[in-house]
Amino acid sequence: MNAPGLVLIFAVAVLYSTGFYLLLQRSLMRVVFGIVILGHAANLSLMLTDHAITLPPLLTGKDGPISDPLPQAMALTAIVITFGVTTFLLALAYRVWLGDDNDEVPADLEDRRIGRLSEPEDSS
Amino acid sequence: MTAGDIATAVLLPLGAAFAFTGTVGLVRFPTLLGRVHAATKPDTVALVLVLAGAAFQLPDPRVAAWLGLAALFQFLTAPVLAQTFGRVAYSRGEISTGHLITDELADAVERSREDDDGDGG
Amino acid sequence: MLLPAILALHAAVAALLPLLADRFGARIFLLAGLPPAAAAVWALANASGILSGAPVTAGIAWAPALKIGLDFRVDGLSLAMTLLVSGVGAIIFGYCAAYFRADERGLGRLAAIMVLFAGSMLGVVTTDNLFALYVFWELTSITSFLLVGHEDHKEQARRAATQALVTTTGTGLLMLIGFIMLGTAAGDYSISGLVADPPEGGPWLTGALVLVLVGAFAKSAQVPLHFWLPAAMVAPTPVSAYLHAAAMVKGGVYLVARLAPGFAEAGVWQALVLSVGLATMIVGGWRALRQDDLKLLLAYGTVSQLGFLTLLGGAGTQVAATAMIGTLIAHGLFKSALFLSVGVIDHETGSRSISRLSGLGRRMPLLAAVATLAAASMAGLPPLIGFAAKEAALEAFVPGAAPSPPPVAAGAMLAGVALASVLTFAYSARFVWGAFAVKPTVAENRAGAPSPLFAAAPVVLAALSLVLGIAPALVDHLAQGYAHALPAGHKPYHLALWHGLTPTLLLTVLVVAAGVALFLKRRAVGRLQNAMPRWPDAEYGYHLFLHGVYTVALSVTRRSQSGSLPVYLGIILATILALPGVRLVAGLITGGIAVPGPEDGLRIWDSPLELLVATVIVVTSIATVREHRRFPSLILLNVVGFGTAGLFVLHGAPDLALTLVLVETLTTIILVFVLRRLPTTFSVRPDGWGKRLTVLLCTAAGSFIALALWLMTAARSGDPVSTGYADRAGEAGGTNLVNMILADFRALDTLGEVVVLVTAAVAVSSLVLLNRRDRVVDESSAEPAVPAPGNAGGTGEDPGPPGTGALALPVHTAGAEAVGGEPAERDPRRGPESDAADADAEAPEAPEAPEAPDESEGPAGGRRGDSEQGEDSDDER
Amino acid sequence: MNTLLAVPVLVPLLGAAASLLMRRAPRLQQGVAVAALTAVVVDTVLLLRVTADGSVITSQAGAWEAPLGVTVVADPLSSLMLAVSAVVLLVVQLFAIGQDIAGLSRAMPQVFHPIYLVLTAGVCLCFLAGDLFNLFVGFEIMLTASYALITQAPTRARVRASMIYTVVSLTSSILFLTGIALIYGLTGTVNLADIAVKLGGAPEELRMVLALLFLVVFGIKAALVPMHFWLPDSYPVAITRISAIFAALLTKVAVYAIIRSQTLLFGRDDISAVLLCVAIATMLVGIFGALVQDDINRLMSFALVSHIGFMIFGLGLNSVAGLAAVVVYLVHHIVVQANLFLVNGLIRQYAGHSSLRAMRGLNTVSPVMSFYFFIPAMSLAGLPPLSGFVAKAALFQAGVGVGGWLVYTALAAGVATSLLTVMAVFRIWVRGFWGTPMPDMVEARERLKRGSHLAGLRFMAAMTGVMVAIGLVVAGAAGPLSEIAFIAGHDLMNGTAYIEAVLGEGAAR
Amino acid sequence: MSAPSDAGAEPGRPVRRQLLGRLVMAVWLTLMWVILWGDASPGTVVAGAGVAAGCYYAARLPHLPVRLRFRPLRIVLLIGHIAVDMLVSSVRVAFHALWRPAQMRGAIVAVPMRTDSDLLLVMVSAGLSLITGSLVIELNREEGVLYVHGTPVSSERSVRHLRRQVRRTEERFVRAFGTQRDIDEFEREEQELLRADEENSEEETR
Amino acid sequence: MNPLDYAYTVTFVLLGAAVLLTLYRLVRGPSVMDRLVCLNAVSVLLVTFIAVEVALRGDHAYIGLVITFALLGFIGSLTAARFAERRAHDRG
Ligand code: NA
Ligand code: NA
Repeated sequence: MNAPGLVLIFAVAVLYSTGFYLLLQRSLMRVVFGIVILGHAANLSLMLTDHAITLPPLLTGKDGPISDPLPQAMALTAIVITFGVTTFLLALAYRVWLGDDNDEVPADLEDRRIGRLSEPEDSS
Repeated sequence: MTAGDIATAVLLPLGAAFAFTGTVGLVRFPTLLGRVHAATKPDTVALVLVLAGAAFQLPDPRVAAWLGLAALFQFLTAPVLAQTFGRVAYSRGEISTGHLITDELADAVERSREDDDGDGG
Repeated sequence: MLLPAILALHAAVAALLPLLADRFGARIFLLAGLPPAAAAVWALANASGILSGAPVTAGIAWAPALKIGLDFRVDGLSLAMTLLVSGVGAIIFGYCAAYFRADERGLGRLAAIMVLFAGSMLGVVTTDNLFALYVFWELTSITSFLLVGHEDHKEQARRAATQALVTTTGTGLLMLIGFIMLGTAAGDYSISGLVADPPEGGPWLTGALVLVLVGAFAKSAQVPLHFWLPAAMVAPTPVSAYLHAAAMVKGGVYLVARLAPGFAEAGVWQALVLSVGLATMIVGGWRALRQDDLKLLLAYGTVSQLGFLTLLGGAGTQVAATAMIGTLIAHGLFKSALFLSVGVIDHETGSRSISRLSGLGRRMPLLAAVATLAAASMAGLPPLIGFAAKEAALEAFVPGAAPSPPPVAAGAMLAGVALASVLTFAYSARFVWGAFAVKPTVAENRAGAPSPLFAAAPVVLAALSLVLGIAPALVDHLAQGYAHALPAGHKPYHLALWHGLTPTLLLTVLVVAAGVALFLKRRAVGRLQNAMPRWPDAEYGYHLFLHGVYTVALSVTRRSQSGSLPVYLGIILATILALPGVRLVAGLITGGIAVPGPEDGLRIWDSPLELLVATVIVVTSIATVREHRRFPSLILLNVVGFGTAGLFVLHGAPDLALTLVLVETLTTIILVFVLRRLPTTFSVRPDGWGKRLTVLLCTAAGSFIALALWLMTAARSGDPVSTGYADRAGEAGGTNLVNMILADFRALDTLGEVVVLVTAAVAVSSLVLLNRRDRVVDESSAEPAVPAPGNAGGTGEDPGPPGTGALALPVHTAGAEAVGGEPAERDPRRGPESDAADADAEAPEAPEAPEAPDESEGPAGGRRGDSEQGEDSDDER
Repeated sequence: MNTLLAVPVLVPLLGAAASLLMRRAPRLQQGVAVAALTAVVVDTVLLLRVTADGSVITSQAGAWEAPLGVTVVADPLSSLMLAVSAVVLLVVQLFAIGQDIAGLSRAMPQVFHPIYLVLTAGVCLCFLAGDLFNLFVGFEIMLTASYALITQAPTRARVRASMIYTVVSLTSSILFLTGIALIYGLTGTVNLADIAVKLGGAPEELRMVLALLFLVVFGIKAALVPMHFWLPDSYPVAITRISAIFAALLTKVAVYAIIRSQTLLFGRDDISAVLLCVAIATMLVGIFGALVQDDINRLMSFALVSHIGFMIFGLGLNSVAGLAAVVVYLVHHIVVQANLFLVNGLIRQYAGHSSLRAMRGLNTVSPVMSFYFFIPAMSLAGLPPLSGFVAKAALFQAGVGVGGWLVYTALAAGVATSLLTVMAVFRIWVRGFWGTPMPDMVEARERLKRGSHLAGLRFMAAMTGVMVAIGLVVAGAAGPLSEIAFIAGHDLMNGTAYIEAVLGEGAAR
Repeated sequence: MSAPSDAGAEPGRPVRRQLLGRLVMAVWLTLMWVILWGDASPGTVVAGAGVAAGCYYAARLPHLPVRLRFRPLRIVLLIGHIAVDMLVSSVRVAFHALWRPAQMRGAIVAVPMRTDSDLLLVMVSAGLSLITGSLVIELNREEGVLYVHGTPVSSERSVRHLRRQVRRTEERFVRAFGTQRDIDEFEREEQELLRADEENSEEETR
Repeated sequence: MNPLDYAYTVTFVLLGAAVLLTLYRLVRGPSVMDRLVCLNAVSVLLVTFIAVEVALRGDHAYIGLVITFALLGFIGSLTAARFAERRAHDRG
C-alpha cells in the first residue's frame, strides 16, 4: 500500500483550498498567487502517488527503494509549463495596470449591460 | 563510530543549536535590527558547521570541495544580505529608535539635509 | 433518372438567374419558368404510365449509413401534385414577367428563390424518403421566408417572414422527430414502404403521428397554427399566389393524403385530422367574411379550403380521396386565378381594399368575368370543377356511404362541410362584389384595362377551371389513381357534374340558398362579427411564445452570465463538488469505496519531518490567503514554495526541488517587477456570507481532491509502469532516471514543454515590449475610415488627409488611433464604459444608434399597395 | 516514429521556428507558414485514407515500447478531426494573410504566424496523443499559443477578455494535472490504452469519480454548462481570425478529449445520465444566451456553447449511432463555426463593429457576403440540405433509437434548441442583413471598392467562400462521412482495436 | 538622506574599470554556475553567462575594481579573527536571545575609515556584517565613513568598544589585502587620527 | 541507536524548532522587513536541512542542491529587499 501519510494529505488539502481561495479573488495578482499554490498542490499530488521516504531515482547501486521517476518527470514538465503561463499572466497584469492602474479583473461589460436589462430588447 | 562520525555528531547539533538560538532571537528581540542580526548571522555559522559535519560523512575530496564552496558562498552572501536588510530597514524607518543608544547616521542625515537646504536657500 | 435532373435544373437555373438579372430585367421570369414547365411537361408525358399503376422511381444515394437518400417515387397523388405545383407555377412565372418592373431591386434574387422554391416543392411531392421529404419541406420554408421578406425594408415583411419561418421550422422539427420515430419503428425511411406496411399501433405510433400531423397542420395553416398565412400576404402578389394558393400550403395536405392510406385507421389520426380540418374550414370561412383587403379575404379563404382538404385527405376513404384530388386541383386553379386578378387590380388601381374599389367591373370586363368564373368555382357552382369536387366531398360524408368514419361522426362532418360551403359561397360572392361592383358610397376607380400578357395568366387558370369542370373525367382519372389505394366504399364514385338527383345535390341547393342569404345580410353579419369577442387566437399565442422565450432567455442569461471571473471559477469548483465530489462521498457512504485501515497502510506520517514541512506549508499558505498586502503575501508565497521544495527533497526528488526553487525565484523576480507598479494592498472586500461561502467552497473542493488522492493511491494494486525504466536505463546509457525520462523516454513531452516556454516568451514580449501604451490599437478589422455608427450622421466630411486616402492607415500618425480606432471599442454599447485612459484607442462615446425608421415607404411602395396591409380591418362601409 | 503521425506535430513546429526567424521578410514568412500547413493538410488527408477503414495506427515517439515511451495514435476519429482541423486552419490562415495584405489588421503578422503554427501543432498533438500526460502537454501547447493569440492587438477589452480566458484555462490545466495525479495514483500509468486496461481492476466507484472529474476538466475547456461562462466573454473579443479558430477548434479539441476519455478510459461505466443532463443544460442555456445578445460574435459564441451540448447529447446516448452522430456533428460544426466567424470578420469591414443595434441592410451592401452568411447560418440552424441537418438527423435518429425518458427530454431540448437557433441566427439575418442599409456601411463599401484594400479584401472574401464550399462539400459527402463516423463510433464503443494497436494482441483481454 | 551606495555609475570613474569590475564578477558567477552543474560544456558556460547577466540585471550587483594584494599569513589571521568573532558574538547574542531579549539595545555609530580603497571598504563592511552584533547599515564612500549598527550595546563604553572593533577589523583587512599604497595611506591616516584623538583628549583634560 | 543517530535526532529537532520559530515571526510580522528576514532565514534553514540530509544519506545527489538553493535564496531575498527599498523611496 502506498497511500501517503495523513499529514501530507492534509497539507495537500490546505494547498488546494488556499489556492482555490486566492483564485477566486478579484486581484489578478492574488489569482497568480493562487495558481502558483495550486501548481505546488498538483505537483505534490503527483509526488504523493509514490512511497514517501525513498532514495532519489538514481542508479547508483545503493540499496533501498528508489522513488518513482515518472511522477517526478511529469511534475518537472508541469512546473516549467506552469511557470511559462504564469509569466504570461503577469505580463497581462502589467498590461492591465497600463490601462487601469490596477490589476483587478473587471466584470464583462456586455454581460453587465444585459444584466441590467429588465425586458427583452426585441421579441420580434 | 569513527572519528569522522564523532566530528559529525558534534558539529551537526552544534550548528543546529546556533540556528535555533538565532531564531529564538528572531522571535524575541524587540527591535527589527536586532532581529536582522539574529536571523542572518547565527544561521551562517550554523550552516557552515553543518556543512563541515556533513563533509566528515562523505570523505571524498570532491564532495569536500563542493561543501567548501557552499560555505564560501554563504560567507559571501550573508553579509551582503544582512547589510541590505539593515539599510532597507533603516531607510523604511521601520527600526525602533527607542532602543538605540545613539544614532549617528540620523545625525549625518540631518546634517546633509541642512546642507541641502542651505544650498537651496 | 430524369426527375432528379429536372430538380437539378431548378437549382442550376436559380444559380444563373442573379447573374442575368441586370441584362434581362423582368423577363428573366420567363427563363425562371422553364424548370417548372419542364417538370409539368415531364409529368404529363409520364401521366398515362403512372396512372396505369406503374410509378416512376429514381434514387440518389446521399448518406446511406444514416438512411438519408434522395429517393423519388411518382404515383397518382404525386402526379396530381406535380401538375399543380409545376403547371400552375409555370403560369405564374409568366405572369411575373409582366407584373414586375424591370428596375425593381433584387429581381434576379427573387426569381432565383422562386425557382428554388418551385424545385423544393417538386421535391416534396415526389420524394419517397422521409428525410428527403423533410429536406425539401424545410427548403420550402426557407425559400418562402426569403420570398415573404423580399421587401425587406418593410418592418411588416420582416415580421411576417420571421413568423412564418419560426412556425414552420419549429413544427417541422417536431415532424422530423415524428418521421424518425416512424422510420425507427418501421426500420425503413421509405414512405411507400411505410404506408404499405405500417408499424404496429400503440403509444409510440400515436406520438409519431401527432408529431407528423403537427408539422403538416402548421404547413397547411390549420387552426390554430393558421395565423402565419394571412400575415405572409405582405409578399408580392404573384408570390402569394404561388406559395399560398398553389404550392407551399398544399404541402401539409399532401403529407396527410400521402400517409392516409397507411394510418387513417389509427384512432388519433381520424380524431385529429377530422376535428382540426373541420375547425379550420369554419374558422377560415368565418374570418374571410369580414376582410376588407381582397388579398386577406383570399388568404382566409385559403385557410378554410385547406381545412377542407385536410379533412378530405385524412378521412381515408375512396370517395373522400377522390374529392380531395378534385378540390386540390380546383383550389389551385381558382385561387391562383383570384390572387392574380387581385394582383392586376392592385397593379392598376393601387388598392386592394373593398372599401376603396368601385366600378371595376365596367373598366375591366374581361378580368371581372375571369374572376367571377374562378369565384364560382370556389363557391362550388356548376359547371365548374369546384362544383364537381364539392359534390364529391358532400358525398364522402353522407352517413353510411363509406365504412368510416362512423355514421354519427360522418353526420357531424357533413353538417360542418355544408356550413363551410355556405360560408365559402358567401365570401366568394363578397369577393366578386367587393372587387368589381359599383358601390354607391365609393368613388369609382379610374383604371385602364391590363395588358393582354398580364391578364393571360388568370384567364388561362379560370378557363382551366371551366374546362375541367365540363370534362371532370380528366381530373377524375388522376383522382382514381390515388383513391384506389384506399378502402373502397359501397360503390365506386367518380367526379362528374351530374350524378342524378342525389341527397348531395339537394344539399348543394340548400347551401347556395343559404349562401345567398348570408351575402345579402352582409351588414348584419359584419355587426355580428364585431359584436363577437375576439377569442385568443394562435397569433396571440405566437407572440406570447416569443415574449416568453425572450423573457426566459434574458432571465437565464442575466442570472448565469454575471461577467465576473471569481463567480465563474466558483461555479467550476461547485461543479467539481457536485459531480465527482458527491460521487466520492456517495461511494464512501455506500461502502463502494474502501477506506484504508491501519493494515492497508493507514498512517499519520512516514517521517516526523513531514509534519514539520506540512506545518510550514499549511501555516504559510493560510497566511498568504489572510494577507492583504501584496509584498508580504509574495514573501509568504515564497515560503510555501520552499516548504514544497523541502518535501520534494524529503521524498527523494532533488531535481524537482531544484527546478521548483529555481522557478520560484524567477517568479519572485518577475512578480517584484510587476508588483512595483501596483498598489500596496489588495482591495479588501468586507467579510460576510459571500466570503464565508467562498471559504467553505474552496475548503470542500480542496478536501475532496486530497481525499480522492488518498483513496486512489491506496487503491492501486501492482507496480507502476515506471519500474520498467530502471531496466532500460542501461540501454539508454544514463543513471538519473528523471533526466532520462525527460531527455529520452518521454522526450516528446519535453519538446512540448520547450515549445510552451518559447511561446509564452514570445507572448510576453509581444505584450510587454512591443505594444507600449501608446500603441494600444485594434486590428482595424473594421475598415478604418468608416466612422463610428453613432457619429455617422455628422461625418460626411473628409475622412482623412487628402491624397493618402482614408484607408492608408499606416500612414496616419496622430489621427490613426482616432480614425482607425477599433470597432469593438467604437461599438456603441461600449461607449459609456470607456474611460479616459484609453481615449486614444477608444473613440469617444457613440450615442445609442436608434433603430431608425427603416420602413422607407416611398411612393414606390404604393404601387402594389402592400403597405396598407393590415390585419382584420373590421370596418366595412 | 511513423512519418504520417509525426508530420502534423513536427512540421508546424519547424515552420513556427522558421517563420519566427523570418519575421523581417513577411512574404517569405507567409510562404513558409502556408507551406507548413499545406503539408499538414496533405498528411492528415493521407492519414484519414489509411485509417478510414477502422484501422488504428500507432507509433512510439523515441521508439520505447508502449507504456514506457510516449504513444502517438491515429484512429478514424482522430484522423478525421485532424484532417478537418488542418483544412480549416489553412483556410483561416489564408484569410488572415488576405487581411494582412489588405492592411486591415493590426495583429502583428511577425508574431501571428509562428504562434498560429504552434497552435496547429498543439491541436494536432491533442488529437494524436495516446498518452494522458502527452495530451496535457498538447493542451498546454495549444493553450499557450491561444493565450498569445487572444492578446494580439491588445486593447483593454482584449486584455480583460484574455484575463478571463487565461485564468479559466489555467484552472482547467491545474485540474487536469490533478486528474493525472489521481489516475497515476490509481493505475500507475499514463498511457491511455494501459490506463484503460488497468482501470478494469480498479473499484467501480473510484472509476466513476475519475470519469466525472475528467468530464469537468475537459468540460471547462469545452464550455459545458455550467462551466461555459468564460467563453462568450472571451472569444468574441479576439480578432476575427483568432476567434474563428478558437470557436471552430479549441472547444472541439476538448470535446474530443471528453469523447476519448469517456469511451476508452471510462467506457465500462455509464455516466450517461450526467452527460444527458449536462447536454440539456448546455443546449438550452447556451441558446438562451444567444437569443438576448446584441453582438454577432457574442451571439455566435453562445450558439457555440449551445451546440457543444448537442455533441455531449450524442456521447450521452452511449451507443454506436450516438457516437457516430457526434463525429458528424464535430466535423460539421468545425467548418460552420469557422465560416460564420470569418463572415463576421467581413461584416466588420463594412459595419466597423458587430453590434446588431447599429447594423442594417448588409444584404444590399454586399450580396455575396450575405450569401456567405446565409449558407452557414442555415447549416448551424440545422436546416437542410446542409451539413447541420445531416448531423442533427444522425443525432436525433440515434436518440430515438436509444429511448428512455431522459433521452426523450434531451431530444425535446434538442428540438427546442434547434428552433431557438433558427430564431437566433435569423435574428442576425433579419436585423443585420435586411432593412435599408446604414449610410456609413454604404460609404464603407464605396471606400473599400476604391481603396488599396480591394485585392486583399477580395482574397478574404474568396477564402470565406472556400469555407462555404467546404461546408457544402461536408454536406455533399455526408455518405462517406457518416460511414467513417459509424466506423469511428464502433471503434470507440469497443476500444479493443485501440488497446491492441497500442499494447499488442491480447492486451485488451 | 544620502543615496544608498548603489551601483549607479559615479561620475569620474573610468568606464574601463567599471567594465573590468563587472567582467570579473560575471566570470565569477559563470564559474560558480559551471561548478554547480559539474561539467564545462559550452552549453553550460553559455547558460552560466546568461544567469550571470540575469543576476546583474536583477540585483544590480556592485562592480568592483580589482586592486588587491594577497598576504597569506595575514589572510589566515584575518579569517581566524573573524571566525572567533563570529562564534563569540553569536554566543553573546544567543545568550541575550535566551535570557533577556527585551533589554537588548543597540547603537548606530559612524566610523571614519582610514583607507580610500572602495574595494577594501566593501570587504571591511562585509566582514563586519558577517559577525553577529555588528552590521553596516550605510557606507558613505565619498567621505569614507561606515555607519555600523552594533548590538548588544548598552553603554558609552560598549559604543567605544564597537568603534575599536570596527577599526581593528579595518586594519586587518587592509593588512591582508591592501596594496602597499593602501597600507601607506592607511598608516598616514591613522597617525592623523591618533593625533586628533590626542588633541581631543587634551582639550577634554584641560 | 548509536550516538550519531542521537546527533541527527537532536539536529533535526533543533532545526525543526528553528523553522517553527521562524514561521512564527514570518506570520506575525509585523513589518515587511521582518518577513523578508524570515524568508531568508527559511531558505538558509532549508539549505541547512539539505546539508544534514547529505550527511545522513551520504548521498551526492543533494550536494548540488545545497549550493543552488543558497544561490537562489540569496538572489530571491536580495531582489525582494531591493524592491522593498524602492517601495520606500516611491512612498517617500
Ligand atoms: Na518519493
Ligand atoms: Na462512459
